[in-house]
Amino acid sequence: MQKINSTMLIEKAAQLLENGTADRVLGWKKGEFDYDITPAVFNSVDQIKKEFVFGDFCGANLSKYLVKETRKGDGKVAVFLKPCDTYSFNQLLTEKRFDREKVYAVGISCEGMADIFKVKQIAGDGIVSVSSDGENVKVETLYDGEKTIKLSDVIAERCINCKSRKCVAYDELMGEEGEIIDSDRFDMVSKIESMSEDERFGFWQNELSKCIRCNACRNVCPACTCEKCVFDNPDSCAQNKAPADSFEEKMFHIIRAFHVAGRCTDCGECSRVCPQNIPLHLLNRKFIKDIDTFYGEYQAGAQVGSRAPLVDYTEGDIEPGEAVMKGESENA
Amino acid sequence: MRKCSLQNLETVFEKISESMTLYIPADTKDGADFTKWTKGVQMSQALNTNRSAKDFFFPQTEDLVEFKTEGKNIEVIDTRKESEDFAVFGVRACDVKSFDILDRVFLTEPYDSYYATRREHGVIFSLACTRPAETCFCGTFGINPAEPGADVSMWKTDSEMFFEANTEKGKEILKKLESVTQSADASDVDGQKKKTGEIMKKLPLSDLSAEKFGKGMTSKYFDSPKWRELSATCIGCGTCTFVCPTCQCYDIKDFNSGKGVIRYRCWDSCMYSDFTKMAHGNSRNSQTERFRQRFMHKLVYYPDNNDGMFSCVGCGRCLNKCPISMNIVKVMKTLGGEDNE
Amino acid sequence: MNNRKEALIPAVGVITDIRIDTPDVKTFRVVTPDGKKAFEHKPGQCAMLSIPGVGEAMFSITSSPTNTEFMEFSIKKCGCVTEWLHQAEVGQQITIRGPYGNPFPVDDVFAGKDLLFIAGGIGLAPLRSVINYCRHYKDRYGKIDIVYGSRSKEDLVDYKEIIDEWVVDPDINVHLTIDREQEGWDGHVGFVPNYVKELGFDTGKTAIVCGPPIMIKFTLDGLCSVGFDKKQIYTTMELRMKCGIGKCGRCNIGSKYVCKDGPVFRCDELDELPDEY
Amino acid sequence: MQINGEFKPLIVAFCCNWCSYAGADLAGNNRLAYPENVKIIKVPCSCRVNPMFILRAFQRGADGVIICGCHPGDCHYTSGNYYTRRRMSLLFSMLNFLGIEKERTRVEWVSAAEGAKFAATMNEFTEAVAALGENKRLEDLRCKR
Repeated sequence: MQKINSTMLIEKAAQLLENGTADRVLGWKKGEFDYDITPAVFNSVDQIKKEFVFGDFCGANLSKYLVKETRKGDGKVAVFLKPCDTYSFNQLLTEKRFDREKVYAVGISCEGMADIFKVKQIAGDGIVSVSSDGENVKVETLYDGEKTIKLSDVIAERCINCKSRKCVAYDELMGEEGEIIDSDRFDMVSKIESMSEDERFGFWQNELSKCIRCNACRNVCPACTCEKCVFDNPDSCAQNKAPADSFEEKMFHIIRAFHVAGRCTDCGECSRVCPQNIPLHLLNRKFIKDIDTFYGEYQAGAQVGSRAPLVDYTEGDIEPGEAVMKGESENA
Repeated sequence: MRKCSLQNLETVFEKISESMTLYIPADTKDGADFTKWTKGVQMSQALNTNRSAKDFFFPQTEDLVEFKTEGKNIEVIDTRKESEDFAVFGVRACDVKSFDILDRVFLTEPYDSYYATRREHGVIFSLACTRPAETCFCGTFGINPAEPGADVSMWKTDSEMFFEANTEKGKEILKKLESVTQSADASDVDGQKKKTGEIMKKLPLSDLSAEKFGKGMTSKYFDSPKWRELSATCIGCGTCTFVCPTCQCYDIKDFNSGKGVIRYRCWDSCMYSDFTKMAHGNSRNSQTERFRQRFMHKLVYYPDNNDGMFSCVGCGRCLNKCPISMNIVKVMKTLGGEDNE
Repeated sequence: MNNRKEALIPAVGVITDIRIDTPDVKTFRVVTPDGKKAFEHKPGQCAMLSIPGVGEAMFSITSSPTNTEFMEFSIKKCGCVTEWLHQAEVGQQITIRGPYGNPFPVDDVFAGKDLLFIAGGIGLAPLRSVINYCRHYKDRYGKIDIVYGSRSKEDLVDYKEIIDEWVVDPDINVHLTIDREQEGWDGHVGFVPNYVKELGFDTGKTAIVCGPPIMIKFTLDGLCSVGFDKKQIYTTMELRMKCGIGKCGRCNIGSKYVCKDGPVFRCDELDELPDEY
Repeated sequence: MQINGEFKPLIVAFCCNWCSYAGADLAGNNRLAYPENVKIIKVPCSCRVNPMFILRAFQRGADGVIICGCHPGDCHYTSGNYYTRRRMSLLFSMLNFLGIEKERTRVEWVSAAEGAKFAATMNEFTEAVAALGENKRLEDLRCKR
């Protein structure tokens, strides 16, 4: 199968503008270096030809931008969605966060994105150029010259544990539709579950104490689209700008994860953007895992219109006391 | 100039920590960060710390004052305790410069005693860079990473660490360290300085110039249509402001603990939607306006009020950390680009 | 350095009198617990008032600096701090710090000039301090005119003082107006900017304008259209403030901080600032 | 909470207006003793309890939090307690995941007729929390000084 590359997407994006399918395109824009790619809205073919780019560092999930972008005027927005982004796309549609009519979605197959921090850890500082052929990553640095790294060694954590390579929503597909794959994404959650209570507390105390409360995890999250977040609302008694006490750190992250429980598609953006490298996705995955165990398997965003587990119930649901035990011992 | 062998660096740490708390950059699983030194903690080889050194003087949260209320009465209590001396080891030239920038904000009248006390009690050992990264652009703002400054400048070679005092405070502490250091010749580090200078020229951002920005440029850039495009995908988080060594905006908040009200201040970000929100409106309603505020402040407003000094030091943290990789370099290149002339 | 004034630590103030001015404006008299004035200030300056646990906000000091006994604040109910104050009783303690900002140039620029005060609604609050200051030193200034308008008669702040002291003062001319016809009102009816034009003031006067943003805008346009120079017009602004000392970074318009470089601005200075307020 | 040098756990009990609060009332009427450190907060329905309420209770000094509602199927609002059941299952499992003692949180269904169950539950829960000692893992140091 041919890997989707920049040229193919540029051609497609330009074509969508030229034939009037859309009047703007949400895509990725070249940065200063080969890896610092910014999501961008393209308005002209010229701009697309000059600045559009697609490659192994285009991890950003563009689906959330549709909420804002579809509110601007009548025209259609074309958007490129990787498989995991299509789940967010469906979830946003389920919650009626944007008008489907105003969007032209192009699904693109994906084999996993690279993580520049992993590249830097292996290749060292001073990266002048980095390119990949789908198998190897060629890195040139200021101090150590050229190095070749296996792409599989620098794949982002969230992509190693990818749950599905299937594009579940699109108007047009580039590459293959892909398939839902078996993943080991709950392994780390299970590992933490099997720790002792003190170890678990220690692990999270250590991770969450790094939080600087920049809100990047919340702001990037495609499930966090409230018009006014409870943490920004002075009347909510939850507004708090800084982790003034270790309690506040825990509170923020518990509530953040709880508010997206059952709606989180596990796209992994929260952990990707965290400047302090807190494994926030583990909190979300714990909820997903528990939901699967307690109420049957559920994948948010797999279908438009599915009922999220937390706004649903059955009369025979598990009791909280048992649930806590089950959530702990499921893998023991 | 003094020096010690790298093997003996630990004795220097020990000596310093006899009289004050010492923080050194140490490796964690996510990169380097300033860590309180205790025996066995090793100094990191990393170029710079994740979080900037401003935290030592302007912490993310700090209590200002406490109130006890009883009926209609209020008692105001200053809860501050006597500050302790501390030393920060291995601060890079960019972060050193950031103290100058913060000083101009906090130490001009009316003077901020919380910040000032920490400045008085802190000794800074700066460390010259030898391997700047591609994201470094301190040169743009006239910073020489081979002459880091602050109380004591340090240069690290393969086998030795060199110390040079720049201030009275620095001289005093080097005097205390005489028993664990040897005298050295200033020319011993000339080679390193020269080499660093050459590398600086080769950095990908070495051609970035701040010439087009500075004092009196408000009208030139304020209404630029480029702001909309640049900020189009900004998610409005506070990452850039919180990792920035020069961002100094803060909020003052009250926390009712049930036993009293603690008034504390915490970092705030001009990128946040509630930053300028008042009871009857918001002067910066859109993300574009908030985005513009941040960069205009660094590149124009601050220079306006501070003799042309920029409030960016080119440390590159925002380049590494921004969730969407939008940063001051892209802003400067886009706004200062030819098509804006 | 320890005897330096702590900029962010407030002092305690006691509310000794509460006057109901309009349905949503009350005037609070504040002194220190031992009955003195909290600090000296100049006309147009502000103070940070706070209620621990509720919040802190900036208010202009409405009383004149010539009042040596106490300070007054006319406060309109609009946010959480003001709402709390409105339900407070006499004897309640609050905290106060200040003075902040630049005053009106009453002692140099204004000296010897004819002054024209134009206020709308609660906008009289900051001007009242200047007006009473100028009345106190009336021999230093030329003629004083006051144009003041509000939605209705009930919404005129300090109506009693206006009628009892200003209107009867032979040295000043008071022109009152309300937005709509109302029973028991035989004065002028109409918006302030239009009234100013109708009155047709001599363009040699120095104008001091304060009110809602839309009123300020039209009044400025009106004054300029009849020949006032922007250098002759002063106004006072407000934006969200936290520290009051130009450090917390939110109240700036371009490179000027309203709390430190303002709140009083000359209109030509405002023109140089970017349009962000 | 330390009283005269002895640790007495502070328990916050969220009780629904229709069943559990009436159950607590009945316990009182029948002179059934339960610890005085159980502080009852009446809520219209157990599903009114926002996860934030629970965390805030811990922040402000609670050593244990219990939520009492109508028995499943008996909710005054038909289905409120079904939602409570799902939410609390997930929340408590998450708190446990974060290493916060699972014995500090509980959900119990108490009807208006179950005064004895209310008292027994409170006695037993208080005892279980007392055995854990003070809440340290979800405390806010600012509230303790």
